[in-house]
Amino acid sequence: MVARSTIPAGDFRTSYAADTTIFPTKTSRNFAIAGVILLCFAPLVFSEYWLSVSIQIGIFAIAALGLNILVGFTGQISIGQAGFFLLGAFTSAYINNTYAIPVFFAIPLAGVITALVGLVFGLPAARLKGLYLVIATLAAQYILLDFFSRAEWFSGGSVPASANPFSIFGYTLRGDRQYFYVVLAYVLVCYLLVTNLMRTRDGRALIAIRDHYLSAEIMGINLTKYRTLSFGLAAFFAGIAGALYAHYQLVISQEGFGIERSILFLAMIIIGGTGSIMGTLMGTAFVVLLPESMEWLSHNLKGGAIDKALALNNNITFLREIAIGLIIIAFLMFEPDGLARRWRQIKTYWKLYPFSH
Amino acid sequence: MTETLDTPRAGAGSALAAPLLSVRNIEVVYDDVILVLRGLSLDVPKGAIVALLGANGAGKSTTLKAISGLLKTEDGEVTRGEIMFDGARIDGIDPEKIVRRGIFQVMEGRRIVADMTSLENLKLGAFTRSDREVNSDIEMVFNYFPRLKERTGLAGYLSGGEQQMLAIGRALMARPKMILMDEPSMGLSPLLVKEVFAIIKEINRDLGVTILLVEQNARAALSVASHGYIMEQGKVVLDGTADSLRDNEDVKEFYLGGAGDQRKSFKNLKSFKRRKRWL
Amino acid sequence: QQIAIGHLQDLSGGTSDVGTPYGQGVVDTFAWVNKNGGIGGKQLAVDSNDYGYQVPRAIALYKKWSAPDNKVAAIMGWGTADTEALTGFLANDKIPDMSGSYAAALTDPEGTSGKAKPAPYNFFYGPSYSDALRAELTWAAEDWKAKGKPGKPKFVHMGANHPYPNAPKAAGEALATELGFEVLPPLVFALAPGDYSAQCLSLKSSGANYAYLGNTAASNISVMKACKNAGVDVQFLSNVWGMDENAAKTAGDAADGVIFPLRTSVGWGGDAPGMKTVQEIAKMSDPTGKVYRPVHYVAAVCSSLYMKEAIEWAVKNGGPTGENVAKGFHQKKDWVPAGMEGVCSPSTWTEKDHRGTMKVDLYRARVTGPTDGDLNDLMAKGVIKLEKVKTIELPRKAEWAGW
Amino acid sequence: MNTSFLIQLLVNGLVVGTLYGVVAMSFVLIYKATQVVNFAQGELLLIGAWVCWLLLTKYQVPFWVGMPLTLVFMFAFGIAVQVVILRPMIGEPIISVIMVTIGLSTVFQAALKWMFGVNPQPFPPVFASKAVDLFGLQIQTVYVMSLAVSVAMMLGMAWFFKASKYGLAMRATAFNQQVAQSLGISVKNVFAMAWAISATVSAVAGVVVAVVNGVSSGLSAYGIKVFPAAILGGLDSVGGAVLGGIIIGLLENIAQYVDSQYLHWGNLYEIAPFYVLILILMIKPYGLFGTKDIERI
Amino acid sequence: MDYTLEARGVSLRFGGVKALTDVSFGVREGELFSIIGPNGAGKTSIVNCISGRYKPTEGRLFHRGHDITGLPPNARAKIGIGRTFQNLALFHHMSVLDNIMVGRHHLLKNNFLTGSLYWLTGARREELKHREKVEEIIDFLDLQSVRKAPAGTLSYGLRKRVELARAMALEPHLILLDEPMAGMNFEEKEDMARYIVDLNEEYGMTVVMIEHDMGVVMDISHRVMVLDFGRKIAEGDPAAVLADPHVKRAYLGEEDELLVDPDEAPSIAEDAA
Ligand SMILES: Nc1ncnc2c1ncn2[C@@H]1O[C@H](COP(=O)(O)OP(=O)(O)OP(=O)(O)O)[C@@H](O)[C@H]1O
Ligand SMILES: Nc1ncnc2c1ncn2[C@@H]1O[C@H](COP(=O)(O)OP(=O)(O)OP(=O)(O)O)[C@@H](O)[C@H]1O
Ligand SMILES: [Mg+2]
Ligand SMILES: [Mg+2]
Repeated sequence: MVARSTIPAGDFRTSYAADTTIFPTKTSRNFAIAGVILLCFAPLVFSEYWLSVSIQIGIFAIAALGLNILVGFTGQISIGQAGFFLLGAFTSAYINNTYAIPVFFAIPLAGVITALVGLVFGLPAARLKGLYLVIATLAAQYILLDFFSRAEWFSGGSVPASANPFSIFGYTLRGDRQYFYVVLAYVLVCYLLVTNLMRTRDGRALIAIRDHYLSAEIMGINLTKYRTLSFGLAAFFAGIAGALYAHYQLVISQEGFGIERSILFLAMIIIGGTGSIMGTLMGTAFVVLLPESMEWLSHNLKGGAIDKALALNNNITFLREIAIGLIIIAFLMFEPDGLARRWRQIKTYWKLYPFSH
Repeated sequence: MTETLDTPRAGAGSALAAPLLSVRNIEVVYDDVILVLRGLSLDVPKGAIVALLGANGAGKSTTLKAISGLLKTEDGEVTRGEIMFDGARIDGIDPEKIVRRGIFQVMEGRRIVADMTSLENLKLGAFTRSDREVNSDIEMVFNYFPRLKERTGLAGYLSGGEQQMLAIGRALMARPKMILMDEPSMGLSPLLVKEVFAIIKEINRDLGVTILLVEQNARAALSVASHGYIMEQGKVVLDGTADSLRDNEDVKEFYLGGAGDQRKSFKNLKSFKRRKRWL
Repeated sequence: QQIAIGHLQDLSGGTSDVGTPYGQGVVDTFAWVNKNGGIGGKQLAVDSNDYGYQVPRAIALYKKWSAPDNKVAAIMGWGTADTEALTGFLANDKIPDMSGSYAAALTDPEGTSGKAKPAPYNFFYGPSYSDALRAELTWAAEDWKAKGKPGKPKFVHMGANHPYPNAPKAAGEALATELGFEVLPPLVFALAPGDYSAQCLSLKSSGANYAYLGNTAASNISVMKACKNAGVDVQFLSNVWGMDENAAKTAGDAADGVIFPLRTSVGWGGDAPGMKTVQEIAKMSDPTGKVYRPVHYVAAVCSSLYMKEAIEWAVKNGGPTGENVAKGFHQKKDWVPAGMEGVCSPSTWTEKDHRGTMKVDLYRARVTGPTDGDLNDLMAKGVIKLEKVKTIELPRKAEWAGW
Repeated sequence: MNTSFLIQLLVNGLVVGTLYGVVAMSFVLIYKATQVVNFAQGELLLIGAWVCWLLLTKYQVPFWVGMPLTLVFMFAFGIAVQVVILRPMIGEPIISVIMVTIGLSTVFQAALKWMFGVNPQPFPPVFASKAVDLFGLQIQTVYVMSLAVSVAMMLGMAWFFKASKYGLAMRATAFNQQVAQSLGISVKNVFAMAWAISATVSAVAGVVVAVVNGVSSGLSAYGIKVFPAAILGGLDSVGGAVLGGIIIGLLENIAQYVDSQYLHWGNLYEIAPFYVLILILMIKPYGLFGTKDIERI
Repeated sequence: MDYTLEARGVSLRFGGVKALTDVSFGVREGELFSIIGPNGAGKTSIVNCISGRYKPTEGRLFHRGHDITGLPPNARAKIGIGRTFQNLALFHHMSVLDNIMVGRHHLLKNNFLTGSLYWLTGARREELKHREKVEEIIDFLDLQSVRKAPAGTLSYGLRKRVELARAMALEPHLILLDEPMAGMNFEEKEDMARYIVDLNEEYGMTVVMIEHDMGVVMDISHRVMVLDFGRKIAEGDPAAVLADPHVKRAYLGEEDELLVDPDEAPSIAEDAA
C-alpha cells in the first residue's frame, strides 16, 4: 500500500483534470478499454463452463467490491457479507414474484433495500471497533440467516426459493450467453461508481476514518454517519450481486451462503489487496478459479498413477481441500498485501525499467 | 562530498579509544525501491557521546534503525556496507539479539506501550536482564523523573513530555552498553531539556554508557557531545569535534541559529535562503 | 463413444458420513459395469464430484453437465436442497436425476398433487422420506397400543431447519395427528455433531414418546448419546440416512433400539442371491472383499443399477439421451435389476407417479456390548445387529403424492 | 414455569459454558499476544481430541498417560505451526494473518478427515463412574474435571499476564511488534509460546468433549462458539473469556427453555446468544472486561 | 464580546488526575496566542477541549459568543476551528494531496451519490475547483515534491508540515497548533515560523499555538498564557510573562542563554551579504 506512485518520465500533466483520471497513463486506459471490448466477444468463444465461471467471477466481484469499501477503505472488517448477498437475492426474487416488478428494476431495487437493511445493521459500527465489530457482523449474518429460514413468505423458509430469468420489457434473456452481458454491464458500472466514489469527498472521508478516525473527526467528518454509510454501501453491492445471482441461478438456497461464504468474500479482497479496486476483481478471480483448477487437477489425477500409488481413492477430495488451503496460505506468505501490490510493483518495474535500482 | 574539519575520519575518536560502533558505507532501501541512505559511515568511540545532526528527512532515524535492526519491521533493508559493534558485525541480525548485545534504541515518537502502566513499561525495559537490581533501577528512574511516579494510570494517557521521560527511563532500565537516542528532547519543556541533557551526560559519565544522539536541538547536543556528524540526504556531509562544529559557519547558521552568540529573530524572516556550502 | 453421467457426491460436507459409502457404491457399480463391457458396448464416463453439500457448487456442476456440447445422459444426484434446486433445470434440459434425496416433492412428475412443482426427471430408489416416516408412525401407533400405555402418545419431529430434515415434517405431523398422536413442537438440532444436551432435556421435559430424527447419522448420534446421558425415555424413529452400522458402532448402547427404514431387503453379507453381485461390485474398490459395507453402499448399488438398466433401455430404443433414459425408468413394473434378486426391493416408476415403492422395511438397531473394534467383527459377533421389525405396505394414496 | 427443567438446563449451560470458556481462553491467548484472531482454534481442539483418541484406541495407552502425551504433542504442534506457517507472517497485515489461519483451518479439517475418516468415533470410557448427580441432572465426570482444570488454568493464565515477565512481553508484543523488538523481546518466541499454550489448552477442551460426544469433525464447531464468548468477556481478558463462555452456555440453555416452553421457534438456542451479544456490545462496546482502546491525541 | 475564543472556568478531570483546573482565558480575533507550560501541565488538554476531543468536566467554552462546550468535534470544523496534533495524526496511506483534500471535507458539497456519478453531477467540477485551493496551500508550504507520496513515508518534519496544510485546508479562522516545531532543526523552525506568521498576518487566521521553543514563542506571539499543573499561572505580553520569576521557576529553569533580546540580533539578510 505504501509504494510511491511512479509515473513514467515524459508523461507531464498540465491540468488538475488530467491529474485526476482513473487510469494513471493513456496506455493503461487504452488497455482497459480494449479489455472490455474483448470481453464483449467472450460469449461467442467461451464454452458454457468458462462462461459460467466468468459470470460467477463477475457477480462475486461486485459483492467483494462492496466488502472492500467496508474493509479496505473504511477499515471495518465484516464477516456478514454473505448474509446481505442472500438478502439481495431473496429480495429481488420476492419483489419480482410478488409485485410483478420486472427483473430489470428488481435488481437495483433489491440493492437499495439491502442497503437500507445494511444501514440498520451498520448502526453498531458507530460504537464498536476492531474485532468487536467483526463479531457483531457475524451476529448479523446469523440473524439474517435465521430470518430467512423462518420467513417462509419471503424466502420460502428452508426450501430453496425460485427466481425468474432476467427480462427487459417483455424480452426474456435465456441462458448464460445473454446473461453474461447483464453481469458485464453491472460489473463495469459498479466498478466505475466505486472508483469515482473513492476519489471524491465521501470516499476520502471513509479512507480517512480507516487511517485515523480521531483526526478524521476533527477534520469535520461525522464518524457515525460514515461508518454506518459504509455498511450501507457494502450491503448495496452485496444486494446487487445477490440479485444478479438469483436471476442467474433461478433458485436461491441458503446452502453455501453461511459464514464460509462471508469468509470467502473476505479472502477475495485480502488476496486481491484490501483497499484496491482492481485488486478486488483479481482476488475474486483467484478465489473462484482456485477450487475450479484444483477440481480439474484432482479430476485428472483420479485413476492416474499417483492416485493408484498413494491409494488415494476418495481422499483426493481431501487432497484438493488441503491444496486449496495451502495455496491460500502460501500466497499470503509471499504476497501478504495481495495481488494489487505485486501488480503495482510490476508496473513500476517496467516503467522504471532501465533505472530501477 | 564529505568535508572533514579536523582529524581524519577514522582517527576521530580512536585517539581516545577504539570505536565501539562503526558504520561503514551503508546503503538503506525501503520497500525495495526507495533509497534513503547512500553510503553512510560513522564511528562512535567507546564511552563517548556522539551527536548526529541533520535536516528533516536526512535519514537520521533510518541510520539508528539500521544499527538497531528495527528497519526490517518497516520493510527497510541494509543493502550495502557493514555495521560493526564491539568487534562483531551486527547488520542483518535480529533486533532483539542486538538489544542483548547491548544496543538499546530510544525510538522517535516515544513508542511507549500505551496500555500498560509506567511501572510495567519500566519493567519491560529490563526484559533482557535477569539480575536482582531491577527494582533499585526503577527507583533511580523515578528519581530522575519524579513525575512518572505520580502518574499511576496507563502510559497511553500520559502527556507527550511524560511519555518522553518514560521512554528515556525505559532505556536506562536495560543497562545497555550503548543507547541510540532519537530526539530525546522533542516535546520537552526547556527546563526538562536541560535536565535530560544533564542526565545524558550523567549516565555517560557514571554508568559509562556510550551514546549516539540524534537531536534537532543542536546547541544542546553539541554541548554534551564530544564529536558530531552532520547528515544531508542520506550521507554524512560534515563531521568533527563538537567544538569545531560549533565554530563552523554553516552549522552556526542552519543549526544553531545565527552566527556567534547572537540569535536571529523568528519574526523578521525572509523566504530567501543562502546556499549551504557543503552541498 | 461413451455415455456421460454426472455424479454428485458429498465426501466432505455436512452429510459426508453417509455420503461417502453411498458415493463409493455409485462409483464402484459403474466401474463394474464398465469392466463388464459397459452398456451396449459403450463405456460409461462417470464424472464424480465432491460438491461438499453446497447448492451453488451443485448448480455450477450442473451447468457443466447440461451444456449442449457435452450433455450428460443422466445424473446421480445427492442432497435434498440441491436436487430441489435442480428440479426445474432437469425438466427443462430433459436430464434424469437419480438422487440420494428421497424428498416426497420429487415423486410428482406432473405436479398434479398440487403439493409440489412438477418433477418429471427426478427419480430415487426406496420409500420417500415422508412414506418412511408414515410407516414408522404406523408402527409406533401399534407399538403404543401393544404396550398398553394409557393416554395419547406424543410425537416430536427433530432435525436441522434444512430442506432435508424438513422434507417429511408436514406429512409426518399430519399422519401423527390422524393416528391419534399428540404432536409436540419440533426440536431443532444442527446437521453437525455437537453437544445436544439442551435439546435432550427439552425432549425429556416435553415427555415425548416417539421422536423422529431427521438428520444424517453423525449428528443423530450426538443426540442419541446426549439423550442417553440425560436419561430420556423415548423411542427414536430415524430417517433412512440417520442410522447405519457405523452409527450404531459409534453411538454404542445409545443407539440400541432405534427404529429405521432399510431400503434393501438385506444388508451387507445378507442371505440373498443378489448379494454376490454386490460383493463383486465392492471388489472394485476393495479387492480383498473384507471391508464391511454399510447399508447405504448397498442402496447405492441398487440405485446405480436401476440407472444402468434405464440407460440400457435407452441405448436400445433411440440412443442414450436423457429423455430416453427417463422413459427407460417407466418401462417395467416391480422391477429388480438383473443379478440383484433378493437385495433390491421391487420398484415401479410411472409417468404419473415416481414413488418407486410404498413398501417400507422397518429395522431396529441392536447393540449388545462394547463397540470398540472392527466393524466386521462386531457384525459377525452380533454385537451390532440390524433386526427386522416389520414390513409396512403403505397404500398408494393419491393424496399422499408429492409431500 | 417448569423449574426443575430450567434448573437442569442451567446446570447444563454452566458445564457446557465452562468448556466454551476454556476454548475462548486459548483463543484470547493468541489474540493477546499476536492480535491475530485464530480461526483454526476449533481445529486445534479437534486435533487434540483425535491424537488422544489415537493413543487410547490404536496404541491402547491408558488415559492418564495418553492425556499428558497429548498435551505434550499439542505443545510441540503449536510451536511447529507457528514456526512453519505464522513466523514468516510476522509484521504483515493482521488481516492477512487472519486469512492464513482460515486457510489453516481448511487444511487441518481436510487432513483430519483424510486421516481419520468422516465417521464419528466413540471415545473409550475414561472414568470409572461416568456421571455424577447434580440437581437431578447427570453430569459427566469429565465435565466436573474440566471445570476444575479450567479454573486452575484461568488462574494460572491471569497470573501469567499480570505478573510474569513473559506475560508482560506478550502484552508488549501485542501492542506493537516493533516496540517489543526494540526492548529485546523476541517476537518469534513470544508468538511460538502463545500458539503452544493455546494449542495445549484447546486440546484439554477437545479431549473433554470427545469423551462425552465421541470424536468427529463436528467438534471444530466449538471454534465458532468461541467468538461470542471471547467478545462477550472482553477480548483481552482471560477471566472474561471464561465468564463469556459460561454466559453463552447459560444463554443457550435459557433460550432453549424459553423456546421449548413458549416460543417454539426451534433454533432459538443458536441465535439468542447473538442477539444478546449485540445488545451487550451496544451497552459495553469492549465486552464485560475488555480494556478500552486508548484514544489520545 | 471581542473574544473569538473564550474559556470560562474550564476544568478537566480524568479519574484522579486533574488535567485542568478552572482555566479562563480569551483569544482575540487575529491574535497569535501561545500556550506554554511544563510537560503535563494541560496544554494539549485545553486544545482538546477547544477542538471537542474532550468535554470539560466544568466550565464553558465560547466561540464568537456561542457556547460550544458540547458541540461534537466534527461540527467544530464547520464553524471554523482547525488544528494540528502533537503526536502526528495524518492519514498514513493517503497521499499528501488527499490528506489535504480531506481538510476540505466540510467545504465540499458532493456526496456518495453525486460523487459516484462523478461526470454527471458536477462532482468533478467541484473537486477540481477545490483541488486548485489545495494546490495553493501546497505551494504556500513548499510541499510540491511530495504531493503524491503517501503521508506515512514522509519524515517527521514533513509530516508536521502536511498536518499544517491539512488544517489550513479547512479554511478555519481559528487554528490550533500543538507543538508545530517539535523535532525540527533551526532552519526548519525558521520556515515553520514564517508559515505561521504568514498564516496569521496574510491569511488573517487567529492562531493558538503550544510550543516549547521559547525563542519562537517570544518572537512571534502576541500574547502568552502559562499553565502549570492544570492552572493558569500567568498571561500577557511574551517578554513580561517570560520574565516572571514564577514562570522561570516552573518552566524555564535558570537564565536561558537562548533568550536574547530579538532587536539586538543581526538580521539574516545582513548575514548573507
Ligand atoms: N517506512 C518507510 N518507507 C518509505 N520511506 C521511508 C520510510 N521511513 C522513512 N522513509 C523515508 O526516508 C527518508 C529519511 O527518513 P528518516 O525518518 O530517517 O529521516 P530523519 O532524518 O529522521 O528526519 P526527521 O528529522 O524528520 O525525523 C525520508 O525521506 C522518508 O520519507
Ligand atoms: N485521556 C486522558 N486520561 C487520563 N489522563 C489524561 C488524559 N489526557 C491527559 N491526561 C493527563 O492530563 C495531564 C495533562 O496532559 P496534557 O496532554 O494536556 O499535557 P501537556 O501540557 O500537553 O504536556 P506536554 O507538553 O508534555 O505535551 C497529563 O498528566 C496527562 O497524564
Ligand atoms: Mg527522525
Ligand atoms: Mg501536549
